[in-house]
Amino acid sequence: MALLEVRDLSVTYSPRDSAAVRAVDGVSFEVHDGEFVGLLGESGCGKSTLGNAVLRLLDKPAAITGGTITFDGRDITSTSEDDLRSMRWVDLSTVFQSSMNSLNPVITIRRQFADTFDAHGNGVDVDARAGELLEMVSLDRSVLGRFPHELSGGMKQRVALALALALEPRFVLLDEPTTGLDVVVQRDILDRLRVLQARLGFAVLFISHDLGTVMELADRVMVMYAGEIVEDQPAAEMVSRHLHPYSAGLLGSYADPRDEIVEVEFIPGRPPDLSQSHAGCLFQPRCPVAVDKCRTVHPDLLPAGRGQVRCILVEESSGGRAALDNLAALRDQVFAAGPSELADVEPVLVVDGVSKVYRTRRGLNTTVTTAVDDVSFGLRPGQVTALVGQSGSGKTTIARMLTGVERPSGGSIWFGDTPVDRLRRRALRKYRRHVQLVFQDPFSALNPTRTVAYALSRPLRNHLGLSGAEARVRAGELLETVGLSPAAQYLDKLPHQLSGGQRQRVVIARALAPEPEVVIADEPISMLDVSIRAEIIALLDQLVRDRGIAMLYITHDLLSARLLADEVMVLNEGVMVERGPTLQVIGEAKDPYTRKLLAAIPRPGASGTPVVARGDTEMRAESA
Amino acid sequence: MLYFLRRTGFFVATLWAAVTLNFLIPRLQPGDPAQALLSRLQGNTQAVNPVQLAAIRKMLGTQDGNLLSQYWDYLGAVVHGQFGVSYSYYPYSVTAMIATALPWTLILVGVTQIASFAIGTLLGAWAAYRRNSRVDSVITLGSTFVGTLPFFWIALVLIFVFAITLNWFPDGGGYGGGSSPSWTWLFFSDAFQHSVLPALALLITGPVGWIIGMRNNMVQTLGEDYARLARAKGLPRRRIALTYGARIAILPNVTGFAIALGGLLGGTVLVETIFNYPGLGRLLLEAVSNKDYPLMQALFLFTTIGVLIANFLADVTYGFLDPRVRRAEAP
Amino acid sequence: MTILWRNSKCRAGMIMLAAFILIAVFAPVIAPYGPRVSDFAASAGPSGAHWLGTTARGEDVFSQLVYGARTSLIVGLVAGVLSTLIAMAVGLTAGYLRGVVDEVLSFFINLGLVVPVLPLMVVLAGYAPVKGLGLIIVVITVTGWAYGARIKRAQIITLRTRDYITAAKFAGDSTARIIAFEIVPNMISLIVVGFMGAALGAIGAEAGLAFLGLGDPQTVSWGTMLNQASLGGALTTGQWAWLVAPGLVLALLITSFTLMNFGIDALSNPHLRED
Amino acid sequence: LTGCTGTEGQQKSSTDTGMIDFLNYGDFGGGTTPKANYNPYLDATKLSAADYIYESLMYVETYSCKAIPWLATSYQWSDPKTLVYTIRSGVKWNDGQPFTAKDVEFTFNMLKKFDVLDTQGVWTFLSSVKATGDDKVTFTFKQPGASAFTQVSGVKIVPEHVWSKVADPTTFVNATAPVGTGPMKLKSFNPRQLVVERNPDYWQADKIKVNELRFNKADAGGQVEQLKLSRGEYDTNAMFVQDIKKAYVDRDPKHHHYWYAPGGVISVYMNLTKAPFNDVAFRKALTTAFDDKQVIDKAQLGYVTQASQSGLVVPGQKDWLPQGLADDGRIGYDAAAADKALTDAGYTKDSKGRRLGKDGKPIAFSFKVPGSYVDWVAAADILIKNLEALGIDVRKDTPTPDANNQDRATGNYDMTFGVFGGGCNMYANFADPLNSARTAPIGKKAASNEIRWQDPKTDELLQTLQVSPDEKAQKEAVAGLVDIMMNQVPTIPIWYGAKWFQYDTTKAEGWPNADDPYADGGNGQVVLTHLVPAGS
Ligand SMILES: Nc1ncnc2c1ncn2[C@@H]1O[C@H](COP(=O)(O)OP(=O)(O)OP(=O)(O)O)[C@@H](O)[C@H]1O
Ligand SMILES: Nc1ncnc2c1ncn2[C@@H]1O[C@H](COP(=O)(O)OP(=O)(O)OP(=O)(O)O)[C@@H](O)[C@H]1O
Ligand SMILES: [Mg+2]
Ligand SMILES: [Mg+2]
Repeated sequence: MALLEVRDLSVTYSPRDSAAVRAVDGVSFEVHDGEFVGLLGESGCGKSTLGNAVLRLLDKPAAITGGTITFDGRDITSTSEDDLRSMRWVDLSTVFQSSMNSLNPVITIRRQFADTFDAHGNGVDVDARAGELLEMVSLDRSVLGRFPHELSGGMKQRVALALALALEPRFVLLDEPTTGLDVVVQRDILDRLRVLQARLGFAVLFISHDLGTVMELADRVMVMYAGEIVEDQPAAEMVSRHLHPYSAGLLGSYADPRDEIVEVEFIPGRPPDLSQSHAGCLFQPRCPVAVDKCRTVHPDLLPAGRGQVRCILVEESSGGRAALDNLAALRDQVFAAGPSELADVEPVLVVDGVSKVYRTRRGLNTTVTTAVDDVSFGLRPGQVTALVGQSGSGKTTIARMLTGVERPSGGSIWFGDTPVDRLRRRALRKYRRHVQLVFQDPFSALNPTRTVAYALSRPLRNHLGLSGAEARVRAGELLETVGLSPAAQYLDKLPHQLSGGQRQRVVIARALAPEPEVVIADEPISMLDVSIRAEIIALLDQLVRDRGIAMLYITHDLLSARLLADEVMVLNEGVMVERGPTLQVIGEAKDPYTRKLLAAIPRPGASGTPVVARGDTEMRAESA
Repeated sequence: MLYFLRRTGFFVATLWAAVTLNFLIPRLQPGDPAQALLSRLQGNTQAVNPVQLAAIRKMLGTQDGNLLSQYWDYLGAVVHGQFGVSYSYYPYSVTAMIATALPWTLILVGVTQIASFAIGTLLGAWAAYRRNSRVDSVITLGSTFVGTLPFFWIALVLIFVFAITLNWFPDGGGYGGGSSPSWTWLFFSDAFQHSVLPALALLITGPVGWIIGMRNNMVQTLGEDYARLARAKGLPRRRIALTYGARIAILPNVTGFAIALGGLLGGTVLVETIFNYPGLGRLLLEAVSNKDYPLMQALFLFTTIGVLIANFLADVTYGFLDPRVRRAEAP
Repeated sequence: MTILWRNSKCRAGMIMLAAFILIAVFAPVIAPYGPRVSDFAASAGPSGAHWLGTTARGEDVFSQLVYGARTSLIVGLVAGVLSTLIAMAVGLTAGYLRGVVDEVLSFFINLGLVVPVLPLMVVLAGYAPVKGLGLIIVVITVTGWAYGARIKRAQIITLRTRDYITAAKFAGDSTARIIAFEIVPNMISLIVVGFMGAALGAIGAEAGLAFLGLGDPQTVSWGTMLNQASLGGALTTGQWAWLVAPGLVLALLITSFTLMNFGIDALSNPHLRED
Repeated sequence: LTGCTGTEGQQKSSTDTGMIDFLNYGDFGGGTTPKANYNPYLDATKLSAADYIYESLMYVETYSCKAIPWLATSYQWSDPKTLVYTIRSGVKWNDGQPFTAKDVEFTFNMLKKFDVLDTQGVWTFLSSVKATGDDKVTFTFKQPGASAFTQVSGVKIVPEHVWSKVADPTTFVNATAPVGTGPMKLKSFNPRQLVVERNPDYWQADKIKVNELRFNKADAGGQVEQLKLSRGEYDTNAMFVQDIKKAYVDRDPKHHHYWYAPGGVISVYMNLTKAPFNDVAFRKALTTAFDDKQVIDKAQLGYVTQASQSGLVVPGQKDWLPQGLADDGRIGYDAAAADKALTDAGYTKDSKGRRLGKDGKPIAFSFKVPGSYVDWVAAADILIKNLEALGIDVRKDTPTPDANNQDRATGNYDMTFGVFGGGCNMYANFADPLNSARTAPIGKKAASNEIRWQDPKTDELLQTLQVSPDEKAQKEAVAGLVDIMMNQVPTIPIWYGAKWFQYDTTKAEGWPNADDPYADGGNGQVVLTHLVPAGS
């Protein structure tokens, strides 16, 4: 018998102000003792809702509207809160999506452990047991006496993990436990988790949209789409022999940057609106291989391969993979990057020995942070230079200095013969005609109260002096350029009426509006779903090549750097530790820090069949 | 340390501004304390006797000299805590008048403020804990309605019903004509009788703000991840409500409460006027209507200092209660 | 707007406020007599001719009540608008410019917060050379803007670091334009809530001051009615309607604002949405 | 419940002893937070007990202005500059010490030394005060001192043996066992209640039938006070009550009474420096323009009486009126007459019915009235209506009382209300509003002549009134002044301010009233000597 058994579970949000949303729809799955199950899916597909339902933590307006949840043979679908209490944490524990907020800010870590023990009548010595747990996640015992705000994000995350394991639960739900953390830290925590899981033998349901990680860690992977599970396969199987077109799309957007040739593909379109009912397959509108029948018949989750799949094509083809073979014919939605040569062009923007020192005063103490330390480089037309580094390494600071938001403490920046570091007001405004910024977060980069046309017309009117009507026409053209067509359909929309990918396109269009020579893109895709990332990268690449723009591409994601950049610079604590042609840096990293970054890249199926990861063995040894 | 200096600087600057405001406002306006005193005496139905007026004016020693030197003298007097002689209570000093009135205000309003806060916080927490239940609606809607009734009107109605119609409680004053302030049981029970209605009026309208504030804060904290995690951990409901809801939700209210306590005098004007309660608020209103500049200035200054100190304490308390602030504000 | 309408509390508030506004606008039509016409038998109880009786001066209480709505609404709206404007000007400037300007303006904001409002109000109202609605409005505005300014300053500090503000700078927009077109629209709900709060405070303050006798007895307002009812011995002559009615309508008007506030609060704070 | 003395108050006191146990009086002064203060010279802040503890040489009651012999049995003008009082013998201070002429000398010389205590300004007239014998005190004046008689007579006498030890009588609150000669002694005080008890050694103790007076703190004069009054919780009070008949008298018509004696003359002040008010004919025409009756009935709730144009308070001061003045100088409302008089004086109406000034422009001016004096505003409304009916355009201004006072003093007004007269000092009654020495140019504060009346004839008459000790000469001077009031119309009196006075005959009888106007209600000591237990 399975430890956790979910049958036909449905969860509906019925808010007062809007239509009901079926966030989880007829989901069934099992988790066995000691099993590590991954749950993948685009943002908003219902992963967290499903997790909360399993934990019976749904709050109004969400409610379980059908199905059963059985834990260790006991039906907990509608057990009362009071009866459930004894099971909580002893049987079912969890680490939430946002590690930052899941600890009570006003009591010490010790008390958060203590009340867990108290609640379950566990007469253990709190200090001893909690200390032990903290050590298990490589934290010092002294952390016990601290308050959450005195810990870094990674530390909080580890505390949350230790807390989740405090009562040696049989099942742990991890809901994107490492989002918002630095790649290296993230890696560290996940490695530790896997080790602990192997040692303590609890079962895990691991929710994430980070494909690589899930594939690498999990024994079995479930893929969710629009509230339904569309595929459920052992991890190794999923990597090499996934069956559902959506899984293929998801996996296609992932590749190993160390490969000679890196290809990513993307699924255009957005998930369906779950507040409406749809006939047929929910994925059909985005499915490249859909047939007529997909439009009318809703497929069931049926055994296929070594697991289950929800797809008519798979159902109908005997071997199961027939449908996917058709995909090969549709290669136009793929972005590929091979080895590239650095062309020798004069740089338009030259950074010469730039440093930035921040002084922060707290009370009488002054802390000096050297955010950027003697960095030099140049940006060349038609080329992308990637700036890679972990969080806090000074990437944004460099971007701010390049755009004149901040002045360097030392060194100089030249745009042609304009000294950027000395520009003020009017001159600065003029300079920004030539140097534009693409923002990281498309959700905050657009004013929620202003239309797309307004956002695009401002730079046109200010920098190019166009009239209102001209600007509107030009704005339309820009939208077409970034692939939003027909433009008329988007011009008068407000940001909240656009998807993330569409918003990011608007942001890019706005940066292009004044026809800049230099574009700085500060982590432009980190807030987007995996499936959209490739699409945006393709767009950026095309723009750079077509328009001869010099681009600084800031990221901590080596894969996108590999895809887009001609040249890569690695920044560590403000110092540039490595610089060179992309493939060279990634393939033959010399600096230990660069190697650490590379090691943090998950390698799905590393122990099994190397389907995606085909990096050199040396690297793999490093991470072990 | 620097933080402390900054606070002190702000404290002093605000005080100075208040003191100056205090000095200027009365002097910029027409009016004559002596005339005000005289008309308090005889109303507007008798002719003013110019000789008498001049004598009173002379007695009060209304200041002469240019504004600047007056200001300088005034600052000096304030620094030395000399507020002079009250005009309307000549020859009693301003300090004596404040000393007489202060205990009454402190006791009546202080106690009811604390009680309002306690009641409001408890009801608010209860409403949040039983969110969307009938208890919640009764508390929220009830307090909203009560909160909108004008305070002075409630007070009038209370007097009408309980003092005049039912004659259960005296209709005003701090104590009866038959007793006089002393440390006797009789006096205390008398004073208590007299404080019931004003206290009731304050208690009806007082908790409303705290109820709504507490409820909203707590609904929010109970929706936070840490509260959800507490539930997931299987903590008892009460414990979640207290440690994960109320404990955090109360923080903003505590600051508000300290500031409200500091603003105590302001809130007493109405209640003390209606109930003729011998406290600071009524003294202030009287000082204003009699143009008793010295008394008014002192009272105003007194309140400002009260509010400033309360603000200061609120900051400190907040730092003490909220560990997140504690570190940031440590020198 | 529709969200506001959908919220039942808010809807009730809007309907009530609309009713009050109609009454105020059409006061001359609704009120049977002028508010200061004193041609009737004094201190009469409610009757067919005088629904709520007459005052001790022989004025019709009901007519005063109807005209009083004008005063309350005017004070509420004008003082609300004025203090919101000041709060916005000060708060936005301080929050957006930072630096020395911020320090100076913040000092004034803090001063405004720290100086005890009611005593200051009493003092200002007591010493003003002229009385009347204008004065009350000024007094209430002078003492009431600081809180709104602080809130708005805090809000703009979080808004000014938003990416879209930086983006507007990159688009070459001027500071004034950024504040007016990028920031203010995003603060609308805050501004409206602030306005409602200020209006509400102003209505209550006007009534309170008038009740204390610091208003202008020539103005017909619910506060002066209460004041005159109290002085005029409404209870000794058994005219409960004269005393009760102004208090009740005042409560109703304030309730209407409070109810609307619920809806607007809920707009900006999803936690308060009824679910 | 200790707070409610109401039920006690209703009890009939025992008449067996021929004495009244106690009477409940109204407020005792001293503001909302009263502090003990029985210094009789601190007019503005002393508590009422002082009025029953200290006495003066003569008691000038304020209704008909008779000077009743009090601590002095008689007085004599030996010459216009010398006044000799004969002191009553056998009077004792309430601490047992005898009262002597020395005490009188001491008292006056103390006032000389501490001039802020001299609130009646007696030392502006006096040059010396001496005890000239055991029972004689001689007052010497700088000039003929007739006009200072009421002031000098009214000064409260204090015991030398107590006050000579007081270092600074200007800040002396006299809080413990104040020593005086009066009918009452201090019994107890707390901020809510002040009690004085009968002084058995009082020189006219046989006339005092009340054992105790209890003054009760009036609480802001609002609702609650009126209610207490109507319930009979006060035996006497002096407060304004809306609709006194319904609220008070009707509650117990047998025992509840009121008598509002006339006080100051409330009149229309015109700025005499401006046209058209500088024209006698215009002013005179206005005397019939105002509907006094309506003002009295509507604005003043019928509590007051119409004022005589003479400037005197009738009927109290009727004796001073010259013979043959119709209706004691009251000029009735006659709009037609006013209209005719105006037209005759050259103020014609234009085709639109607007009254034109001498300059040919429509007459327009403002009427200033303190906005917070509700009854005055109501009165002003009526007067304005009257003026408008005559085609004059009048705008109402309602500044604060302070601003109004200031504007009136500096002459910054067209028309406004002013109060004058009503006192017992005829000289002051007329000199305050009419003496050219007491005015000032526009823009400067006038001492008391705010209408800015400047007339040599008036000054001359005032001079006579001031110096002549002879009653006949005084009456002639007053007649001259009355004539000026009637014919030159410097101001237009409208009504007499009422002296509020309510009384309850349940326990005590003998209160003054219109039928027995031996004094107005404000003369506490005189009234006290008339009170007897009810039914006796
Ligand atoms: N309070 C709510 N009211 C209405 N709909 C909601 C609410 N919360 C979530 N939803 C809807 O439920 C669906 C599933 O949300 P859920 O949070 O489970 O997604 P997720 O897969 O965890 O996404 P993410 O990766 O972004 O965390 C979404 O489409 C969302 O719009
Ligand atoms: N205004 C500032 N004042 C003080 N220190 C600052 C400031 N801005 C940045 N820093 C510090 O400078 C260092 C570099 O910050 P920066 O934002 O450039 O890093 P980053 O590489 O962009 O990080 P991330 O990947 O998280 O965006 C950090 O240690 C940061 O704390
Ligand atoms: Mg989620
Ligand atoms: Mg950054």
